[in-house]
Amino acid sequence: MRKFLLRIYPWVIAVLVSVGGQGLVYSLPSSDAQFLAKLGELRDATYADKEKIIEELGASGHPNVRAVLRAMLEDRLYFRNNDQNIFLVKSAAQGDSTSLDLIDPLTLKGAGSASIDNLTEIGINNHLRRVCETTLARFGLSNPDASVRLDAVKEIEKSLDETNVALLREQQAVETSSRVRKQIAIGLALAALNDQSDSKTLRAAIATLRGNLDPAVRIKLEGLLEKSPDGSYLESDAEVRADAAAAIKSIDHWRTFFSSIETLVFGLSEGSVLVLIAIGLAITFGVMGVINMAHGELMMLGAYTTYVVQVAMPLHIGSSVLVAIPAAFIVSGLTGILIERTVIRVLYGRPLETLLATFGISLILQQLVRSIFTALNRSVETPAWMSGTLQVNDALSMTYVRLYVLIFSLVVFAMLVLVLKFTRTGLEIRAVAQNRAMARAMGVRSEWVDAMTFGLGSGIAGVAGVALSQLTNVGPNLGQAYIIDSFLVVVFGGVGNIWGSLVGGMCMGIVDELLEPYSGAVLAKIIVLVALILFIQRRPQGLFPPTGRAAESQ
Amino acid sequence: MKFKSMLVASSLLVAVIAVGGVARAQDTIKVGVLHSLSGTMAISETTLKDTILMMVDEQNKKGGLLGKKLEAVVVDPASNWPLFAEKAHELLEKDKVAVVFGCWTSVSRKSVLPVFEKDDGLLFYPVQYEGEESSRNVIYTGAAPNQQAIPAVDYLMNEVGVKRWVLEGTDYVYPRTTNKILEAYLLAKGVKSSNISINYTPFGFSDWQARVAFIKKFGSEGLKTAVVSTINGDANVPFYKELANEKISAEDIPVVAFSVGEEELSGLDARPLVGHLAAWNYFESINTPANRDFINEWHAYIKNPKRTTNDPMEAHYIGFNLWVKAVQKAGTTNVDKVIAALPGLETPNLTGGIAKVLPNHHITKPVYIGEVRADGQFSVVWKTKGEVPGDAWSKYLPEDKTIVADWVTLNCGNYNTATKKCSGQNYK
Amino acid sequence: MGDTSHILDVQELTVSFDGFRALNGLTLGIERGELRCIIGPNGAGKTTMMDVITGKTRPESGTVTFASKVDLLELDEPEIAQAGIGRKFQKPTVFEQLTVRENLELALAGNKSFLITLLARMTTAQEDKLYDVLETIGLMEQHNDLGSVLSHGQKQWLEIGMLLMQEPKLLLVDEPVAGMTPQESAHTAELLQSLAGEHSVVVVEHDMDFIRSIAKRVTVLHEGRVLAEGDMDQVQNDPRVIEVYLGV
Amino acid sequence: MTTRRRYTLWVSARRDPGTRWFLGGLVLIGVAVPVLNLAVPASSPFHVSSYGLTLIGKYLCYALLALAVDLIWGYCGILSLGHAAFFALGGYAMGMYLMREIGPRGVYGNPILPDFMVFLNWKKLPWFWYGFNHFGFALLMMLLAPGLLGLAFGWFAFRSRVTGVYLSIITQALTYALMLAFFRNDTGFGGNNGFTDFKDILGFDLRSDGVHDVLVVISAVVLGVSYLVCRKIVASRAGRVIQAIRDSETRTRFLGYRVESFKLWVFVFSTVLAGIAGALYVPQIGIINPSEFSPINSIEVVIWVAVGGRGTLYGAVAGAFLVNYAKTLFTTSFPDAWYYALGALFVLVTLLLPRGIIGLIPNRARTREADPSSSREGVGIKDGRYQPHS
Repeated sequence: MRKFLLRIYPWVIAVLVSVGGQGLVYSLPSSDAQFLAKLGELRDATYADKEKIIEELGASGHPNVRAVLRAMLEDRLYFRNNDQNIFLVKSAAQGDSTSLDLIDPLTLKGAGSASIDNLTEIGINNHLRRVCETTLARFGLSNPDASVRLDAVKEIEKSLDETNVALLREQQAVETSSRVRKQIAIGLALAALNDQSDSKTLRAAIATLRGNLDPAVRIKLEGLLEKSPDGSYLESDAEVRADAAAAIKSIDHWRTFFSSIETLVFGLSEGSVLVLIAIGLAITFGVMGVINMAHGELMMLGAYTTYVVQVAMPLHIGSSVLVAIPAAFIVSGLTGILIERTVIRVLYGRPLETLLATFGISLILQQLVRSIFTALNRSVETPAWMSGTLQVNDALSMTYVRLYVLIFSLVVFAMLVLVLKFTRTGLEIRAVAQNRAMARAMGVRSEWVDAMTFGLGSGIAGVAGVALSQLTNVGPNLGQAYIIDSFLVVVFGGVGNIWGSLVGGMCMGIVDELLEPYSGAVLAKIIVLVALILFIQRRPQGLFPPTGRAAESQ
Repeated sequence: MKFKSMLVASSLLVAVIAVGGVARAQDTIKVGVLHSLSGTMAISETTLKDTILMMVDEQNKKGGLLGKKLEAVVVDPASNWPLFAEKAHELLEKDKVAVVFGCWTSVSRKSVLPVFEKDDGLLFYPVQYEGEESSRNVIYTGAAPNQQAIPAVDYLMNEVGVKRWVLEGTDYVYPRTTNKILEAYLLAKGVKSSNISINYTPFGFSDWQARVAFIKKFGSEGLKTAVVSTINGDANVPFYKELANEKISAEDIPVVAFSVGEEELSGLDARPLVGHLAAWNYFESINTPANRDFINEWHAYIKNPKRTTNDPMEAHYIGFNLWVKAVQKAGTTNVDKVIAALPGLETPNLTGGIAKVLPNHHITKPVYIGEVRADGQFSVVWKTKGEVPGDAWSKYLPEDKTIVADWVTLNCGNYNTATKKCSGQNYK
Repeated sequence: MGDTSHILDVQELTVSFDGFRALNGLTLGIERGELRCIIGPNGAGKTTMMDVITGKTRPESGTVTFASKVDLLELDEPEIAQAGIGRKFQKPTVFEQLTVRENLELALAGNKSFLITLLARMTTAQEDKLYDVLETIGLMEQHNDLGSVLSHGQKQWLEIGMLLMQEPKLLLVDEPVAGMTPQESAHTAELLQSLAGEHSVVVVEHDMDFIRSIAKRVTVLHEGRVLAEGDMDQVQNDPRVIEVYLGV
Repeated sequence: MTTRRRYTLWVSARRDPGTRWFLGGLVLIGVAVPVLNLAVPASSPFHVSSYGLTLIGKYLCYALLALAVDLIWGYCGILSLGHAAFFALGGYAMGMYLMREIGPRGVYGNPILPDFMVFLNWKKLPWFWYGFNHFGFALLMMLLAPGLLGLAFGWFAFRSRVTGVYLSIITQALTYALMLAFFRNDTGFGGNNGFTDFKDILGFDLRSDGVHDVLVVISAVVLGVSYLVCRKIVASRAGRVIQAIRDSETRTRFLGYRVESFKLWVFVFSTVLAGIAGALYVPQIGIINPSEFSPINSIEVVIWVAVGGRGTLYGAVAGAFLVNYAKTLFTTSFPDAWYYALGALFVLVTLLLPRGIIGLIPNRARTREADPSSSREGVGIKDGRYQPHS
């Protein structure tokens, strides 16, 4: 049945195109009743049945097929238990939702809501998802928006069977956008390499594909250079082989280039996380000399704050992260001030005791979140605007989250520098750091400044926690996982110098990423640590040794 | 100051002594619970402690065992492996527990093993592990590699048509062993070694950009690719977040994981991961009366209707019921008699099958492959026909082929069929 | 090398910090057995000079020769101390967690390697010397007190006592009477004078009365070089010195 | 002669009853524990079970480690946040001997290769495993492995005058790097699982209580001897130099002492002590694995010392016993919340007992002991802010 459908599909499309012109599937009249009936079949269908139903729906040409298939892909297709009617829902069920807003599949308008107990989801698996997506992509080919068509072409090119090649050819004839045409040309060229094409077609295809960095292209081109077991080339035409070899060479050239850029970008990204976790410490440890073992736990508080904010505003996941940043700053900052006022204040002049006391505090904070939130990790969602990938080309991409964290850490750093340099508090912080007695004599309330400084460092730790919540576990061990790295960055950069932490963190990130492909992640980390130990021997006070004058900024 | 500090010190001392001197109630059957409640493993193990407490409660409501009440003795080995050994000693010698339910990581089990063998205790170990072990004093209720990894690979190869494999794991014994078995298995099935990529990362690894970018490239070179993940614990969340952000969809490159279950998914946003796979012997979503009852009971006990259940919990459920049956059969909690009674015992599992204790102290388990759903649950897409018996020693490794475990006839956990000798951990 | 009658020869010494020239071609000779006073306004380079001589700071250029044969610039601090140069710091630095006695014992001349000190016992001669010094610096009653409980003046005395124990050929004494009562100052002056002859002594001091009370020969430093040298009267009447001091 | 008389008086004042109490306690443990374990029937409330035996053995090893840390931190001002690394290295050296001792009794019956190597397809023993079948060689390595690492690390660090926080943090980096290295299965030390399943030591069955009794006695003796040696070092002139270095490194240099060589000697001695502690620990606990290298472990050791009282050798020992006993109790008595108790203990001791638990004991003879509350820190921070070492 499926084979049959596939075989008639291009034929149907071809007829439609010639008859209906650009109207394509829209023009086919289809009764709503038939459509609903087909949808109804989904209720009890097995996965194999569902595949047939999806293809029949695709062929039916009902205008709402697309919406239904999209809903199915996104787990938004349900039937109501009491009357067995099929509905779309507005947004997929989440952990704590008890009722869902319904959408009528015919009118695509709101149809009230139903409790989640009265609804049954129409399940889908990976294979069906692929079927849905291909079907949707075929619809996409007729979309007036060129970028949608481009995506559709890319989707179709993932499976270059006869049907799809035919589809692409059809589209090539009517396509107006040059971008889309180019993409189609690539697809067709790839397809040409598959077939037993003649030399001329092959060479033309190779010319089209030259410089394309899609890994699939390179594999296909390599196929042309393969030898059969008896030593002769599978491709007999030497010119074709020469073309293919040249194309591969050029591809390799570019790929090497882009992969080194990629390594650099990854390194900066890893480094930015290190910088973010270290600059708070650069304040409390570097400027105040407090060995704050609870620094990691202050980051953990920031991450949990993100979680709480997100739970408090479930309808605004996108903006909750932005709300979480000041919230985390305040929560961790106040906690820091509390720690400073109750414990650290007593210990000035006995700095090593701060290690002991803050280690105790870190245990208490860990157990506190364990008592409140259980030992399980909490789920922090990544807002839609932060997910996805910035695809520069086929060889170079970066996820938006990483990009935002990189920018975020630079912004936090810049703001910190500005605060220290241009505000009264910053001035006082620097004054107390350089000469406590003198600053006091000048009328600086050093106790207040200590509290503010510790609060500032802790607040930044909280802000770092917001960023970490987007990258890693939000659980009671979050702080422990990062505390050593953050101390290393501060010491590598030079205690008391936040610029040192910036450069130090970035360097460590880049070196780690450079090594990783050769040595593996474990050995890379070990090498970085050993290099750091040796570096400290060469420069016993870090990259930027504290000089008498500038203790924290330049 | 001096007075104040004296006061503090003496009150600390009094507190310490008072706590140490608290006597426990007498004439009950004591059940030891040896799971980390703090440290890195608390995330996983706390739930298992609660499961056993619930089972003990339940059993007491049914009137206890042999006419006595059960009493759970909970200790916290704090994710610290030597502390596991110490606490095992304490449970067996000081508290004289009849049985211990505990451990998660292999190293914690290895650490307590000599203690259980010396003091003749009984441990039920509920987590999937690398095999290569069979002790007289341990009942392994979690999956051996042939009860999880091999069926999962079979599914991907036969049902999904995967031709290229990325074996991604944390650098420790379980992934190493599993990957070694899988590699031997894949090569035997004709997969070219250039189509297998094996990589290890450290514990708690969080910077996955480069690895995920590699997987994306490896998977887009024309052959259907899948990732077999033996990534452990904390490293999973950043890995899946990176996968989600890179938009690696399950249709393109499915990831099948052996250490990610409902509980791990509850700690992250599952929607971008829809369709990725996990292989387990139990899923919460499997709809059987026994499972429904278990879930309801769990929700009532933990007072949170959203808490998930997972595979190791089922393993404890099975283990606890097996122990109860063995005690009833033996008529005593005497460890030797209970151990003798265990092989051959059967108890229903939660998904409609039967768990049977094998002579090698492993049990029979069904294997399910589930796809991640948006709500953090799994929908089962494939299952084995009937239950798979657990192998203590892998059939696919040359050095294991001659070793068998049999506590009924051979009375040995690693009997070498070639040399006809019993050696290893149970050597006397 | 250098003048054989000189215990210390400083030639063309230059030291800069971040572009600031602390010493600028300083040349200075100290004769054997001499008691030399060095004065100069703040920032003249007095302490820097001592730092270079004792190996704490490395100069950019110049030479420092000790006892006409030892190139001090090739030695590090302990070697310089072992070679026979003792130093008393501006701010009294005694070991506060050690007793007076222990402070003095540590300063004792002799082999100072780890294994030797691990097994070292006080000989009777050393014991006697220690008590002599205790007597001299007037801390006999406090000999078993921790350094931290001493008064400022007592710390100064203890540090001088440590110098005595060290038996150096050359003593560098940085502001010995700061914070002392006039009587104590007078006592210190006596002591330093008695040391000269057997030892060479270089004293840096701000207290002009004190300088006057001990000085035979005075060197005035200014902006990292020698401005004037001579006996106290000559120096005090030198117009360049007056200008520098009064800032005219 | 008055001076002579004073000197004798002074010497007697230095004798502290703390040492006598401490050594008396050790002798009591060394005699009473084995007797109560072997001679008293298990039914008696005075019986020491093998659980208690292991526990005491463990505490003794930890106490030795604390002693090692106190020697360099309390007396020399070197804050090592990586001393557990040396402990673990000693432990691994012992572990390697115990692994070889298993011989053909392993699962795979290979007389040379330990099981984990057979399993990971090692064809022959790596070179660094040679010789560990001889106890003498292993014993040497238990001292040399930590000692040489300490020597190399200290030689570089002290010669370059790495001090204070910089030193503390790179010791953390050192133990962290070692932990990662030992976690790797390819390194050849059994990866995450480490070594376990030991059979016997010098032919004596490690599962028998008698062997554990002997190990406890040996641990107590080693601890006592180490204590006396530390005491001797501290009381010698070299010991005073070391304390002088803690007070002011620069000043000590100007007295003609080669500070880095003093530091190095003491540091290496301390690492060897830590290694011995590790070597004694492993056969009693029955497992050694890379988590012993965990940086948190090293920090905990420092905390034992601080809780007990820094700069008093028996204080470190008392701290090790107290904190670990508290941990043993708390993990059983309030398994769900003991972090609160332990955390509060650390905070309260720091705030209210700046000289540690030992500081509570009124003792005039103690007046000249180091007082951390007023001493200048090796870390180079004072008045609550960082001061670069001059």
